[in-house]
Amino acid sequence: MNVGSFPFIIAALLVVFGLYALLFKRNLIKMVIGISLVETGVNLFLVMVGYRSGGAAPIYTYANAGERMVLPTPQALTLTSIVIGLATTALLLSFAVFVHRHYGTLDVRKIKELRG
Amino acid sequence: MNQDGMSIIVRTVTRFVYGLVLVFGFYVIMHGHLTPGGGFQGGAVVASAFALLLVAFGAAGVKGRLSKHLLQSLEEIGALAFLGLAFAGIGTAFFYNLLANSGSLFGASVALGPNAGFLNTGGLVPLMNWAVGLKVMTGIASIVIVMLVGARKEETE
Amino acid sequence: MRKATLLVAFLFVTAFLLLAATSMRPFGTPNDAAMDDYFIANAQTEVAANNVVTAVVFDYRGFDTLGEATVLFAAVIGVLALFRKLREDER
Amino acid sequence: MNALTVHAPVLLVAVPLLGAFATPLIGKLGRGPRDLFVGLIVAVTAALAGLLAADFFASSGAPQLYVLGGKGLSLPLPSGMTVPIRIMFEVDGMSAFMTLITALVTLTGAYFSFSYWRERSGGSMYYSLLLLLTDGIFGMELTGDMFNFFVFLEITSIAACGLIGFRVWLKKSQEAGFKVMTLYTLSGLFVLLAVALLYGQHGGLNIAFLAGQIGTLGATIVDKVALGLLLTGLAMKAGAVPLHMWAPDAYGEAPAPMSAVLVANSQASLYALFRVLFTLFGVGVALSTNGWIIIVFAMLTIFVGVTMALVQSDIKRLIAFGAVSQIGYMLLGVGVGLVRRASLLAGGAALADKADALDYGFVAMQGGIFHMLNDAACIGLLFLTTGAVIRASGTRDLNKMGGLAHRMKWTTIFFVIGAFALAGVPPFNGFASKLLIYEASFKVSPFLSVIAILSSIMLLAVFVKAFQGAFLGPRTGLSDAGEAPLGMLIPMAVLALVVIAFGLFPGFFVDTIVTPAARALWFGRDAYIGAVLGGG
Repeated sequence: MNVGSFPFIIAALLVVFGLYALLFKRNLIKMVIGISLVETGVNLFLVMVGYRSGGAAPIYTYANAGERMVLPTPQALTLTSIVIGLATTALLLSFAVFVHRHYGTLDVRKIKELRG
Repeated sequence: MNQDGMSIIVRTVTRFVYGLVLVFGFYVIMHGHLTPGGGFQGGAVVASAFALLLVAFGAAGVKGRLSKHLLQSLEEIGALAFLGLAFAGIGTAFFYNLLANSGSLFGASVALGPNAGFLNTGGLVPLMNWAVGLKVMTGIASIVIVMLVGARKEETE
Repeated sequence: MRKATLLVAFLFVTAFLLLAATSMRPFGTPNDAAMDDYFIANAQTEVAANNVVTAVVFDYRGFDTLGEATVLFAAVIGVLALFRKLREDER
Repeated sequence: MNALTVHAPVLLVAVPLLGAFATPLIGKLGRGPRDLFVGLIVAVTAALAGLLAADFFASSGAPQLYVLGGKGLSLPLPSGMTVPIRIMFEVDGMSAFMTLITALVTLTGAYFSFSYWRERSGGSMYYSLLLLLTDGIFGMELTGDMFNFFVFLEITSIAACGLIGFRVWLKKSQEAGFKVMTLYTLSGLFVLLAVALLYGQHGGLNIAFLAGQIGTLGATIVDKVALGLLLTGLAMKAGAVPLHMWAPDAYGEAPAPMSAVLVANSQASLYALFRVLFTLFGVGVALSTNGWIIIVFAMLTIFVGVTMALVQSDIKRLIAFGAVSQIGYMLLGVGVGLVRRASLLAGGAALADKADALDYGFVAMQGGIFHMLNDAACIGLLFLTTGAVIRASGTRDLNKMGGLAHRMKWTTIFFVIGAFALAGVPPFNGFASKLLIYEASFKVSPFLSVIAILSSIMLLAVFVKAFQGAFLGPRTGLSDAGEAPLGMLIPMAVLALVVIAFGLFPGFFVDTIVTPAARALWFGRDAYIGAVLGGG
């Protein structure tokens, strides 16, 4: 089935929604969610780049003989970038906990000792 | 929600599911070179079992069972093991897979094309899966424990 | 003022990304798969692993995986460092 | 070539990694063994960097390959293939030069920390993060693979933010940690998206392979979007205005020795930016547009950095803005080089090896690249002295300090050396590199060099003000502490010696290490691609 570049547009939109949350939301946790959305969009894009129409997962255990397989590299890259995303989110949330401890709020408008 | 975890229903289910999740996680790590999965995925599954335990029984409930220091040491050992396996092939090149097709441990060759899959293949790959699995399960578990305990302290203060 | 600047930047990036997405090749038809076909053809003989993705992750691109493990290690150390026990004079 | 020099590129990454993984375990034995271990690891790493650079600069200058996990270290392609399949390290003049900078800054930063962090908690984690940050910077500088580069970029991001927020009892450090982590992650994701686009377009991840593809096929729209994303992401990570909002917070709130290492991290991103502009997209796109974009970034960075430094009363933040402005000078030098190179290429002139070596574009490149080394030395020196000053006086506010010159003679001398060097006063190293940049940028437009010179003079005024506030005047009650301990003075002295040596013998250093680095960018694209794909 030919779907043109429609799937890529979906991934790009996911990135755009994440960026929107990151830029225009005032709550630190919502900003972290925005970053996660951007990450998900990029990962989705990576996986899509590696798809070959009609391909199966590139694993030979009990595979059908002569089967077409999708590209393995983007899957490996996505695996790496998911783990990196996990690490980033963990650190960001820890910082949010400490910002809340010091400032008593998660509102970015009230957290601005570092201006200028 | 009280400080020591969740209701009796959740605890009972957790006791039942906990072992199954652990077994599944170790299966995913062990068969990483044959079926979908591997060290990272399996490690994350095992860590989710720890997280389940933490949520159900609370930080106080698992204090004796999961030691933060032990987890941390195990994580460092896993990371060092992975680095050591990468160093193993430095006679040829860093990360050279010197056990593949060697005939010894994990050194069996595989038949070309689709096959049933044998554990004794893959050279260094299964060993690396175990090292990474150990690293990931302990790493994520210690992040979860530390953040849960730290955030709890905040609520009570 | 700040919000307007952000909005302009946001719209600019959005247009940019959609431009890239629409001018990509059609979905499901890789341009040049020589590298990946090599992995699919040779993972079983070179790495002796049935799972090609694992062969890529731990052998062909093993160094990325070491880096990824390092990222996770750094995050664990970072989180532990933030929640560490402080000395009396540091509170 | 013995085994050590062959394996030096990968050992440069693997040894700090070993140190980082083992430090928390060894830290359980106590502070003494841990400091000894970390000191040993850092020293070995610096020695390896020196060995790699010495070996490289003594040789013919052809890029050196290290194929990770391959059967032959310099066999990048499997038989019958035109795509490299394994990750590889590719060392050329610029990479070797950058490893020297990183080694210098890490060595002094780590040894300074042994005194600086003695009385604080969490030392094992501090040194572990420091080694991870070093490791990531080395990886960024040596790798020849786009995705591998992204992984190392993320290692530096996370380790750097762990260090910025390390002093959890400081309110501002947590705010800075969150802000910096957000922007670092965003820049990392831009780079990752660019990598995905390039992979989707060309089916490869190796820098040399992608450069060859873009060179022969011409850049498509997708490639240009990828270039835009890479420019934005890397400029953000390097701290170029208008994407600099994290930089003063990061440099200002990190522990003092770590601020110096963070500057080296920004420079590694600059290196990647240059690699993208000269090697990856060296042909096939509008080169002079790229050059002018870089020059606009540069002028904004210089101007905003210096004007913001003028109004600061916090000594660390003042120097942080000074550090931001210096990034602009490096960008200016290389941007001018890029514009000139584009016009030479557009005129059909081949970049002949010898004849163009004295072209003003090449001189600008030499200036920009030499300034990276000089900036690392004198900004590092300034951050270390600031660390000692803040430790002694117990405040960061210039209005509350005073009279430190009476008690801290050596620290005062080192501060003066660092400040004069950064502002480009003649006998010191900053002047040597800035002079090259002024001369060359004058030929593009007098306006550029006038702004650059005026900003340098303003920077001098800023430092005079800071010096007067902190060191001169009557002794205040705050400054009852004595001279900094010897463990801090020796790293400062080493950096001060480097500053003076580069200032006194600039010609020697430009000839031996800067020129090969500049040549690697200016002429080296074909050699870089040829080393991987054959031919050349």
